[in-house]
Amino acid sequence: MTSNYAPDGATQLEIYKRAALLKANDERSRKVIMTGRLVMPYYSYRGQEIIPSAMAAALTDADYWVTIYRGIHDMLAKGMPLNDLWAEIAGRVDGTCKGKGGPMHLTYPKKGIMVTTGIVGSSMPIANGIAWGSQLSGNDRVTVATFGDGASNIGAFHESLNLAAVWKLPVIFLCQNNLYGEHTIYEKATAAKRVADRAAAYNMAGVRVNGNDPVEMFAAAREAVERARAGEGPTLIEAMTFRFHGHVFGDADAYMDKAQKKAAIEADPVPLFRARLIAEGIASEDQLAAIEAAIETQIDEAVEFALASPFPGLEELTRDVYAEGVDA
Amino acid sequence: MTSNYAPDGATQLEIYKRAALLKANDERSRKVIMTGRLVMPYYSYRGQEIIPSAMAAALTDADYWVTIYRGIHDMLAKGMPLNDLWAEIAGRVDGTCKGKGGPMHLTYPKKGIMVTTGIVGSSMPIANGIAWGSQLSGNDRVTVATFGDGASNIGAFHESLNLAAVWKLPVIFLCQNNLYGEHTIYEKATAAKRVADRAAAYNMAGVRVNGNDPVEMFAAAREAVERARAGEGPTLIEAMTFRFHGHVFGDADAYMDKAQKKAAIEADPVPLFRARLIAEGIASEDQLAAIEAAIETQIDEAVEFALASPFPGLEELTRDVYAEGVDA
Amino acid sequence: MSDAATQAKPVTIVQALNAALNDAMADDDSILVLGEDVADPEDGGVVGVTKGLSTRFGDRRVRSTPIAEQAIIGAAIGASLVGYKPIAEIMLMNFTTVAMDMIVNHAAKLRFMSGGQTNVPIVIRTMTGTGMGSGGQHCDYLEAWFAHTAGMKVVAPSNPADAYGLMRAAINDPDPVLFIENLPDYWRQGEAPKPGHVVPLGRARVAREGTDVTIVSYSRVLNEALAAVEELERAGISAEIIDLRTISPWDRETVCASVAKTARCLVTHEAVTEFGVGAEIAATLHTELFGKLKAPVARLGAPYAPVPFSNPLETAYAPTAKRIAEAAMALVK
Amino acid sequence: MSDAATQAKPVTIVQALNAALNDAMADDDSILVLGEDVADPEDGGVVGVTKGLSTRFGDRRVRSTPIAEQAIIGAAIGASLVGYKPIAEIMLMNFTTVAMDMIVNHAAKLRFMSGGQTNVPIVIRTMTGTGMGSGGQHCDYLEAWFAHTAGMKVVAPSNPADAYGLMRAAINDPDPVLFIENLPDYWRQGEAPKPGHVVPLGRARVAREGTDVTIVSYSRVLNEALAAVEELERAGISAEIIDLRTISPWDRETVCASVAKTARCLVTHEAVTEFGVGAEIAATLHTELFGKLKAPVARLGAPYAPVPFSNPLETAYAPTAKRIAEAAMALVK
Ligand SMILES: Cc1ncc(C[n+]2csc(CCOP(=O)(O)OP(=O)(O)O)c2C)c(N)n1
Ligand SMILES: Cc1ncc(C[n+]2csc(CCOP(=O)(O)OP(=O)(O)O)c2C)c(N)n1
Ligand SMILES: [Mg+2]
Ligand SMILES: [Mg+2]
Repeated sequence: MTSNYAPDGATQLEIYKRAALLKANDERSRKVIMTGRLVMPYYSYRGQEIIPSAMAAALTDADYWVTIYRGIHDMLAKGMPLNDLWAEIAGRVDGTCKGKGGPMHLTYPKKGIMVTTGIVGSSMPIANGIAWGSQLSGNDRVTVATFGDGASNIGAFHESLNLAAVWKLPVIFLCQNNLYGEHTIYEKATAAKRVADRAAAYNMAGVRVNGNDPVEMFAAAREAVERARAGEGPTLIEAMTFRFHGHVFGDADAYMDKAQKKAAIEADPVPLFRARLIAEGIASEDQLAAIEAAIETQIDEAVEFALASPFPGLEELTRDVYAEGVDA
Repeated sequence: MTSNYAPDGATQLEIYKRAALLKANDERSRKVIMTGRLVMPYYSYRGQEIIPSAMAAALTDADYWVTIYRGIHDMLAKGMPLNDLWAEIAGRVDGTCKGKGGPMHLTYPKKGIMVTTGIVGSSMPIANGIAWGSQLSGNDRVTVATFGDGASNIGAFHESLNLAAVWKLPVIFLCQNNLYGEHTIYEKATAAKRVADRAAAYNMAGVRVNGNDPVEMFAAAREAVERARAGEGPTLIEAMTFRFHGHVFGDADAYMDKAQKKAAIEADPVPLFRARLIAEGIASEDQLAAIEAAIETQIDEAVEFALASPFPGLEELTRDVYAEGVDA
Repeated sequence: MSDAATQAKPVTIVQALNAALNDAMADDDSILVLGEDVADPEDGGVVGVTKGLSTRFGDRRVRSTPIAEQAIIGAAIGASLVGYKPIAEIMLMNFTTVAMDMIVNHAAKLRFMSGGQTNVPIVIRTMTGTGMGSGGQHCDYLEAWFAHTAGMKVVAPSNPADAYGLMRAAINDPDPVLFIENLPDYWRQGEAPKPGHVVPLGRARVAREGTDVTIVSYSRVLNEALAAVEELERAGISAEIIDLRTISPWDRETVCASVAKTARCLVTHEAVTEFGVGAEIAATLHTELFGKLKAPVARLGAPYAPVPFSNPLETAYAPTAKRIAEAAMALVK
Repeated sequence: MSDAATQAKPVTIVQALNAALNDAMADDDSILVLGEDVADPEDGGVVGVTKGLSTRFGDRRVRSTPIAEQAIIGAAIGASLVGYKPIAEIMLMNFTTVAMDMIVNHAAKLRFMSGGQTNVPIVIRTMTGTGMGSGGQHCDYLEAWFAHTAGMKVVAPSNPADAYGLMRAAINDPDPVLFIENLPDYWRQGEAPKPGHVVPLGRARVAREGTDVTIVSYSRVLNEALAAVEELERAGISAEIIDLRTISPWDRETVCASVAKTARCLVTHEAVTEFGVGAEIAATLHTELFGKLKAPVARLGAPYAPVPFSNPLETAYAPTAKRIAEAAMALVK
């Protein structure tokens, strides 16, 4: 990666703040579900925190993001407020979607979080359209579409990357390669050695990076964002990472290689990053401890806020199907 | 291309016989439609004859082929009898499909012509399944899927090539690149410089050849067939060619580059091939003239046979929806 | 072509649609057109509905696309989320099958799933219909699928004026609209619409008043129903013809009022009868008018079969004026 | 697990399906299984329906696939054209939207378009259903789309014995069958099917005899209907419950005979009511039994809306025993 895109200390601290929030939020989510306080299909992103934290640090609030069922890390990194998030996954009326969307369909346009989809591959065609809008308006907003390694084998991936390249759209295809698609290991599903290699099929810039390395990940993000803003078209970033837990909460992950998993967890990117920030004097232990404590408090408040929020009324069952008050 | 796959004289003559048949059949089809003796949507393949003629010469009757709406050249090359073909496109009961399929759905399993689809991209997923069957049975049958350059941008292409590569299927993806997808020129729709370049995204052997050159085309076909029979997996062949007429009969082709079209027609591959066969002493003028005369007679007979054949009875309207006599 | 809309002489449905697109795009810069071959370098569409638009409004607003329907609908959805009103063309209705995820799981649901934060004001234009000898994969009427999909609106005009007015309404609508155009009827002539003419969605039209039997239809078959009127007259039967125009949400009031008057109803469409639109209308009428009908609601659609190629079979596949007249007579006698 | 089929003690639908697949694959080497995560290295399916199959029958006959539904159905179709009988899994019914072209334009039509030269003996297994809090894109019942598609058969069992018997029949069938499994009901216990037990397609089952009202349903909601019987009894209403089992082609005879007896009918399913399966059944009953019904056929489905996430909304979305009882009472009084 071109190192002139490396993040300075302040930026690294920004990235860490996000990563710490994401990690704490995932741990809390699993605890809350484990203790039965909330019931929902939960797709843990534990282990993948650095990717959206670094990506978001290269964006502004005005930029757009389209994510997937395993996307709460993306949304928090992009700025979705904890209260709105927790109230939504609790199915409450104060949630971003009044409780109607849930964890797989969280939406928060105020921060550019336009769509969360539960369909593999479907973040990409829609991201293209948002980017087309930016291209038409002449604003310099960038659109990020996240998806997984398994999604790189579905038709929508191909159609989307081809169209984005032909139309030179300001879009970034961010593949979070955690080596598994549900229970299937990468090699068994994907003919390409690297997802990034597929960019060549579209004459598109493509790069594989260590998504768990904030410096490398930020540099790739920054370069892609500059390319998009400069009108030079899309980028495919394959960010290598690992999913610490099963596909969905409750999945015993018998299919995962134990040694591989153990090694990945030992190399947990968030504490490693934390240690390095201190070692390099970018932040002090106390500083980071204070940040983390503040995060815990915010999450406490968000969980309480969510559980105190009322459920939507039954009238919501048939509301928002069509616009209200529109003829027919 | 590895020249040790070059066709000998006898093989070249075989290829020419097919090409001459295809060319004559297209010319006759357009004449019959022009004069109103038959009414159908007709997708002329004039200019693309060498591709299936050479491909079929590298196959046996037992091999399979899945083709598309612009596929009558493929079928004739693979051995569909003229009478069955003409009766079908005339909608008569003696047609391959009793007149129920028509030009876009001609089917002739006796010669391995398993499916003709009118949906762009859809020949490929089905071809994989046929090839999977060969792999399971341990027979050495190869399956060819033909499609166009435009089809290389649709999702089914991507899903199919990936699956074929991961499963090492004995299938050949034969892209007939005639530079246009309906009215759209290649560059405007396709981000890849060459369709063949896309094979790399699947770790698949991929080659672009001059599809109008029988020697080059045959060599590529032969190599791909050997690879498939040897259990070494799929091949993507991009055969460059040109569509002499509009997308469908009646299309004024105002969108086509006149000079480009003129040049292509001047380089008509069939007469060029014919001249070379004579120049190289592979065949004599008389020999070829006799072959061509015989072809005209066969087509005369087929057209008459077709027009003399009765239309299917109305009971066929609801027949073949489900198997007959099956409970429910 | 846009001035076709103001001509006194009759126009075709192609001309009316082209005028609607021209007039709408001239009124509102946020309207976009995308699809295969829609721009002028690609001939302005395979039938010419979008001819002239890219020349007039520029190739940024009117874009030909690769053959990639998921990408087409996805691009329309995305642009609609950020202030544009895209009109996406899926050339033939059978090709919606490769874009159903984008249409059904996304376009139709984003408003609801986002709790009303976002909406998808797109129009999906698509053509279909038997009569051109194109066989099993190019002529299906699949409107029942989309009518069964909460969040989608489904429209199918039968004449140039409605084509214009419904297109203007569909473009104005804040939710996704599937706009069905009949291929063989594209060149049907009819009264020229006034510029700006809008036909509200969800409102049927009494195409012809009558007293003995109500015939409900839409798209091309509506014209077959109108063509059956004379033969019915000769048989002494006065038929009221209702053009549904919007299939979902459909105009229950107008249809029920008519059948309340005639006490007999035939619903006819080109789609397969089983599980088709006619079933919903029949079930509703029998409920709304229980005990008041003189005969069960009759349904005349295509037989339970794919579309055949052979001309005599294709001709026998979709309802014709003759078969509609027969079915109506059977209801009355 | 296959011996579950012979156990005297009750089995779950998951066990019954697993037994059906085991027994069928043991009987016939041409049967294949493919889909995402279906093989044992991938846990034998996300719910375990295919557990043990790849270990017992080999990873050539039981293959996990990439996430590529068009490729999955295409592979099944192709293999079926050359003598195999593939059982393809589309994990959730909403994901059929990315494979509709393969299912509708190809699997359903190849027999007809080839004039009977080829046929597509495949089974497409898919699960769906509300009750797990998965929101708008994972729970839809889309059976009406496929029932409207000529050439497809559509099956939806409600108990372990039928799940086994219908699966065996679907595998034996020479044409494509969509096999719908309900997710929350997977673990429902029921009588263990006898090995080799076959439930013919197209035959409904009178799940409970009654005299005052007929309730027609299928899949999970059928069990809600059975649960409503008691409350109806208390209200002095004797309900006859019909499990449709096969949605297309459906058993008109059995349903009509029952309603001819009770003169009242409620059709209930989890799909949206509008343009749903209930419409076809209601329209047919009103025609077959015109003038003989004591009340219009009632339809109870989901409201016209996507599936909501919030638990109280999701609970209010699909028909429950309570709402079924209320609807049936409203019919009778
Ligand atoms: C079209 C479609 N097919 C199947 C599924 C079921 N499914 C949900 S997540 C998933 C795995 C996706 O793997 P990957 O793309 O690597 O993303 P990850 O979950 O690892 O982040 C599958 C198969 C789906 N949601 N959509
Ligand atoms: C899914 C789908 N979209 C659109 C069409 C309409 N269509 C038929 S042929 C064609 C062009 C295909 O171009 P190409 O793949 O290059 O094949 P060619 O016709 O040039 O042989 C299009 C767009 C279709 N049949 N199927
Ligand atoms: Mg993954
Ligand atoms: Mg082409």
